[in-house]
Amino acid sequence: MSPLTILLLVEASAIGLILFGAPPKKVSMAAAAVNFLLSLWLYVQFPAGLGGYQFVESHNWIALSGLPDIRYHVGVDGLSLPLVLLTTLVTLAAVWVAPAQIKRAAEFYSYLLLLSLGALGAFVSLDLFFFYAFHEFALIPTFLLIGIWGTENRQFVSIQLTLYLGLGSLVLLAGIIALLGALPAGARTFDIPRLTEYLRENPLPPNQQLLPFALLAAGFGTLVSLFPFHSWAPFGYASAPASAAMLHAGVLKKFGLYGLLRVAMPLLPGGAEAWKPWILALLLGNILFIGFSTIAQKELPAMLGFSSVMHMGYLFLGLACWNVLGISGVVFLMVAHGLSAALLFAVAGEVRERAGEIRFSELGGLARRMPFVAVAFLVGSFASVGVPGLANFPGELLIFFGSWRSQPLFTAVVVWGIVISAVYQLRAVRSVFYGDLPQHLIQANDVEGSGRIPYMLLMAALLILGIWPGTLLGVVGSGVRGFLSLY
Amino acid sequence: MHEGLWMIAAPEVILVAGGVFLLLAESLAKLESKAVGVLVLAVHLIAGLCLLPFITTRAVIWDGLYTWDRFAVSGKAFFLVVGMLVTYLSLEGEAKVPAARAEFYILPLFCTAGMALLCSVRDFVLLFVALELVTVTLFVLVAYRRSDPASLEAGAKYLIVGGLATAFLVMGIAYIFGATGSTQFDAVAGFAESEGVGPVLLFGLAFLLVGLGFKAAAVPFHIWAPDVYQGAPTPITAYLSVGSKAAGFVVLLRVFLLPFWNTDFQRHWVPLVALLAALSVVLGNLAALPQRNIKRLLGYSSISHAGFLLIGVASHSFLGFASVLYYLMAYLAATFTAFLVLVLLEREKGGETIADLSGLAQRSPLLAWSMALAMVSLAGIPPLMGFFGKLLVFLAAWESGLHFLVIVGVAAAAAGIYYYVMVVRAMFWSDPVHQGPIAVHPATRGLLLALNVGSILFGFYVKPILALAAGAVVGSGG
Amino acid sequence: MAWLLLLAPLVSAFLVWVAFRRHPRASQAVSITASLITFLTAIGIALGKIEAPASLAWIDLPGLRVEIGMTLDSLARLMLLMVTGVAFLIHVYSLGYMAEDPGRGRFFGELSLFLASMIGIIVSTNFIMMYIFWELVGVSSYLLIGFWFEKNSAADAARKAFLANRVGDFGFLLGILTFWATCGTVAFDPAAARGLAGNSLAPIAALLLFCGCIGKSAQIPLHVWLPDAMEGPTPVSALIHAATMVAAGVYMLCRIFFVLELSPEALSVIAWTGGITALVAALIATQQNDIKRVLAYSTMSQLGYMVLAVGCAGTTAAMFHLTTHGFFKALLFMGAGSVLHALHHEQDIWRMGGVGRKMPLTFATFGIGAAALAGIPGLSGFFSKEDILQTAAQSKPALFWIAALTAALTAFYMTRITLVAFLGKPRTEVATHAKESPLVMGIPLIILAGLAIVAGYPFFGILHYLGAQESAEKSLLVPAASLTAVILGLTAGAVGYGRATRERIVIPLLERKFYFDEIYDWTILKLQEEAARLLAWIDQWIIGFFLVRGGAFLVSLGGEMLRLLQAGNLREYAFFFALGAGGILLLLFGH
Amino acid sequence: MGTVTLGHYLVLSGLLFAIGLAGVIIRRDLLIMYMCLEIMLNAANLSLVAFSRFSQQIRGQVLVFFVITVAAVEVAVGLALLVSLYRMKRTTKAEEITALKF
Repeated sequence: MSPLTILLLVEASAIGLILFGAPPKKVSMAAAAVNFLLSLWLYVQFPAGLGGYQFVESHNWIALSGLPDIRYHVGVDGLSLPLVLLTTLVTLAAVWVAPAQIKRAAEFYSYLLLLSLGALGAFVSLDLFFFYAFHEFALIPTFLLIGIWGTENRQFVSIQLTLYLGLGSLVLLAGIIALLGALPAGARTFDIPRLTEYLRENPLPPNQQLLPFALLAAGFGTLVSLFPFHSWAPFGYASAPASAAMLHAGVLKKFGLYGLLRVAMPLLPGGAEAWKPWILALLLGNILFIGFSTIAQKELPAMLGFSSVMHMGYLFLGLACWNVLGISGVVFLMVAHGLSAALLFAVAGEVRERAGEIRFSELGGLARRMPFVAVAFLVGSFASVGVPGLANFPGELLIFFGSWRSQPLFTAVVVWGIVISAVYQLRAVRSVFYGDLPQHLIQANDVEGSGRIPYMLLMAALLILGIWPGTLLGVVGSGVRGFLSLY
Repeated sequence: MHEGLWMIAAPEVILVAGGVFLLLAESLAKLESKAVGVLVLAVHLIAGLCLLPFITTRAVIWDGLYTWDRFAVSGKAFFLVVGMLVTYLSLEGEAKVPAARAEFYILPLFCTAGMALLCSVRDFVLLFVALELVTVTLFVLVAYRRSDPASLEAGAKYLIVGGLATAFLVMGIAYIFGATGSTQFDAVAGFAESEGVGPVLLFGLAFLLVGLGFKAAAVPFHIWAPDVYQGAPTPITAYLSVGSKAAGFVVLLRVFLLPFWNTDFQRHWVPLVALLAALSVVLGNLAALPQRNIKRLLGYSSISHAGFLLIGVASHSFLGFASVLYYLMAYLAATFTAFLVLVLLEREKGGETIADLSGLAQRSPLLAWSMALAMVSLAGIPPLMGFFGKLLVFLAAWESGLHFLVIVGVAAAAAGIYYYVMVVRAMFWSDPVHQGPIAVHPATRGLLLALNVGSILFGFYVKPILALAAGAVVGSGG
Repeated sequence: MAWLLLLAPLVSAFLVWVAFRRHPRASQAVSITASLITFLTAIGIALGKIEAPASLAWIDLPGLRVEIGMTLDSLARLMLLMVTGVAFLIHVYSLGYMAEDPGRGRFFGELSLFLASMIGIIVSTNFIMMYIFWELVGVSSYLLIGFWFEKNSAADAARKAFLANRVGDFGFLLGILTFWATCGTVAFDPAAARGLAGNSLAPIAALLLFCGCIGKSAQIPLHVWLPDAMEGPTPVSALIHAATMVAAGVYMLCRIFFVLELSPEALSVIAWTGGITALVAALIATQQNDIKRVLAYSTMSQLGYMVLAVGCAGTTAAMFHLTTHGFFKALLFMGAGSVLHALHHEQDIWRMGGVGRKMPLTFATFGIGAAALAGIPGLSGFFSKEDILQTAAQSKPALFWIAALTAALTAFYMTRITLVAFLGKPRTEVATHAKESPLVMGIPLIILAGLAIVAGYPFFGILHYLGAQESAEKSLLVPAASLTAVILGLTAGAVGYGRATRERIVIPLLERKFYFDEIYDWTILKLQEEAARLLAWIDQWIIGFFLVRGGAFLVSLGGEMLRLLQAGNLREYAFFFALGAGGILLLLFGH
Repeated sequence: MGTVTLGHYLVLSGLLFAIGLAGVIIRRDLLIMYMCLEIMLNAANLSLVAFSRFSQQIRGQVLVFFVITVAAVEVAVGLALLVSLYRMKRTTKAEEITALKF
């Protein structure tokens, strides 16, 4: 029984307990805390030196002649462990931030835990079937979370989000099937390590890699809101309840990138190379097109939604350049963006709840009434803008260095993104927290007492990773080197 | 094989005997209809028990008409389960069938017998007889509520189109007989092997496919489905959507596995079935989008699932046929859950439209969650059985080179998610239209839980169901 | 031991942020002790008692190794002394200046953060470490300018400062990337720079790196944020926008001079940028009425001088002027601060007048500072400016004459504000009741005044410390020209504003700051707003509505059409059935 | 004129089948539709008998009996349905029963 399975069981049993009447917030907080501590313990135990998968547990799930075998195969390496850590931390923060007496609390917390369970399952499983199935856990809970507890025009937004992600995951399913279909009968397996092993010895002929990679890239791209497939994300996050937005934008979105990193690019290098110009062009759309549209946003949550879509551009750049620097940057930035996006969405939730207002034109001077929330927003904003001393900077730096050698001019344009993000992020700080306090916001009060701890957790994580990236880069670096040495 | 093996055919015999006995008993002793229902359940159980000892035997009896192998056994077990579930639905829906005389319970016995017979068919004559037994009983059951114009209209439509299909079927069989000189499956296979596929044989195959297409409700023979699903009493709609469709596919598998298996035939029917599959998937999912009446929506959904099943059949491979069987089991669990919830709602004077479902989550979480899980499984979202079924079917199709079909299937499935999500939305988002919790009999509660847990568990831990399906296909060589 | 330089202020900033924000007394104490520790360590390092510590690997991946270490060569030691010294004086001064401000705890925390990042820049051993602290300085200046965040103007000024710096940092990062790509390392390693020598990328890399300096040291075109930065409290202006932060740009140029000298074209561009900035700033300064804005433009002008010096390959001259300028400009700002403190934040010089009699100490020290800045012989300003003029004369004569003209203008506007503010009759009610600031603000003024006088002379040893050899052929033309320029400026100032009661000559071009702000607002900001609105519109309507919902509409339209197929009429069903059968026949017999 | 070959029978049964099919499509009255269905089934019977006669295989004719019984059953159910429909709606026209649509 690998500790990873324990992680999954803890969350699953928490959901069970909630459905049988246990107090929802307490149970989910307990489960999230246990999981976070367990993942920290895992991190400490993780032997950074050698690459390969640790804490492996594998049972034979289906082994029938004629059908690719499916195994319950869990394990983490330098790439997925940081994401597990991110998931457990953001889950703890998201559950903590959620109000205890929310309507239909049991359902709310069980859906939240389902989201987190889906992400966790996806990051630990090394079998394509479970990898895909776990992620899909989150589709309906997100729909219900946004639909029932969401805010303005939640009806339309949640349906659009669910259908869009449904389409994305089905395209992804087609991609997986195309990938497996392209292999000779004997080698067909859902097991990622064995697939990687096999495809390293005898890679598919390039023309056979085009269609599977295109489908996988489109599927993962939609789940990660790559440029043209992003319409679901910004307003989906804007009208989602704070905790759901934290989990979805912070954690679940990384599934697509992790998928590209673990499945699409290593198994189909020829396809990746062939489609690279397209991916580069699209990620430019993310950085510039979405970057500028973010500047024009008039509401705080929508702006944060757009901003999280814009940041995906960096991650795709890191993936496209496919070298140790780029990939380590991607893994690091995934964690960092997860933390900063979670923090910002939590603050947006607080502002919406305590000030009762989200439009920039109506807000202002909240720093006087809500100093702690202002500091949290400032830290989150500086992190997402990529200021050194906070986690995003090392990630972005590595990606820029990783991709500079192969396409300097292109990277230069992408680096301009740091100015765009500074423009819209500081505009938000200025119009929400600085300036004079309008009359109708006088009664807004600050987050008090234990409510501050989730924010402090996220801020501490951002600071620690920012000041000393070595804490994570040690694990990530060796993991990536081991990972890339396979190709 | 001496005739002494008669006992093997016990399930069909028991069902028919039970049916006749109950008919007599009911007309003489005026039994109360609920009691008859329970008795019918008992008959099904007895038939099931008789099945157990003969699971591993393999035999071909009645001068090659009737075969008994693992495929037949699992088929019969499947249809017995379907029979019991329909009877249970009728028991639950008691109030809605005013003139609920006992026939409403007894007729499905004959229908199940016909379906069980179909599983062991090895000859076109037996095929025709068994198929007609099923179809005709369903004619009566669909039009059972004489006081309700919709039921009558549905019955009339089902009868006319059914009649047409039967005519085509018989003409097909005639031409196949004419071309090969025999109605035995293995004789036809031998003929095709030696003489190849002539135009007459092809003509016969075409007409045969028309007849079977009607049964499976695949496009372009789906015309009857939406209206009949909407009009028929809910238990019968369930029976149609699962029982009759499964019967159609069992026959299709039997027919394609033995007589039409050689490559010469396949060159003809594979592209044809692939086209039917694509059309059904697209039409089923698209036409369901604007639907508001749930039974009509499930009608279109059944057409789309016929399409997905046809994708499995079109991939003409071991994995393809195994995936069809697995998909049918997933479809069984999901559809019956949905219809059980519908029946319970109808009893609480609730209508059949999606609006009537609104706020169900607050009125009765169990029902809401069961219906939601059924919808999600039909939509093919993991971790439910529906998803794994689709995964298998797509994988089989891709391996046998039908790449375009998989893409069309995926696109249609994506479009299809909308109407399933609409049902979930109505139940979980809006506030209840009809007030008050819904009384659910403990046994029904148990059944719902079993179906839900089964749908999730076997969606993840697929080994037992899949082994059953694969074994069946392997076992059907006879 | 040397790590204390960085750790002390960082720890103090963290402590203030986490614990002491609500107790000003404690945070002041922590922050001042941290500043004192850095000053003492700097002295220890200068005296050679403390060695540079081993460097730590911040990022160590194949292809990129970033270290956090310390270079403590003479350049760094001089800068450390100046920065920590001035910073300590300003901390003391702030005790008095911020005495009655409720948020002063937060203020001192942010001062410590700034001090840490400034020291970080000085001691950094490689480009990335410098870039890290470069941005952190930008962040702390954002926090400090926006200290009174209730004031809309302060909030906007803070944002403007950060964005301008950010644009500069963008260029700086590109420069680092180019350098790294060609030389393979990010460390300040002249040997590695060989890779860049003949390369055509050299001027590009140099100019990109120079962008960082343009942003930070407020050179044209990224200078618009400095005057607005005066919104911050005066100690902030004194520390950041006079002595230290803005000087970081020049220090960076000197530190990476081994890259700049590889391309003469880049050097001339740098020199000309410096020259033009100096001239333009001096011209604008002559027409400003707000005492802090005049000093801000004067800082910009002096920075122009230093950049000019670096452009003419006179790094020692630049550093010399940087140090002396640090002293007397901090003095001038603190003097102005104590005047504002006394006049309840009245900043317009025409509403002051006759303050000198009421505040003799401030007047005296401010006078010394003004004289040093104007370049009156005998004071530190004269020597360092002389040095720059020498280097300019030797390499680029045209720039020498611009520099000389700017020297005259400097003298002119300094006499203008000194006369108008301190002499003559008090023009407003508040000016009449001005009284001398408390001693805690006075002492730093006196110390700095002393330094302003003494710093220029050789015995103080700045030049010696920088290791500059006496260059033999000093053309006599330079001292003559600079002396006449100073005299001209002084007399013009005295004549113009001896007994003036209101501004007589108003040149709108200068008064409106060459309309830079308007041009920027109209071009960059407008362009950006329009582009943003257009793209957001496209995203919402073309992609969001048209493509996505359009697609969904087509699908539902298809559904609608197929639905209508089912017309309910039995005979049509039979017809469709027959059609289907026919279709199958056709297909089977078709191919 | 030559003897009557299998082909002639098949042509006749094909014609009958087509007439039956056309009848179901064109005629409005349900009763007539039932009759047309009967015609189609009998066409199939004809071809069955013809095939079994010419190929000397008795099995074909066995199937004819089943087809006849099924046809009878079908009509019986159809008429019962028609009666209850008539009692309900006073009509047997196919146009009247179009409540279930779209």
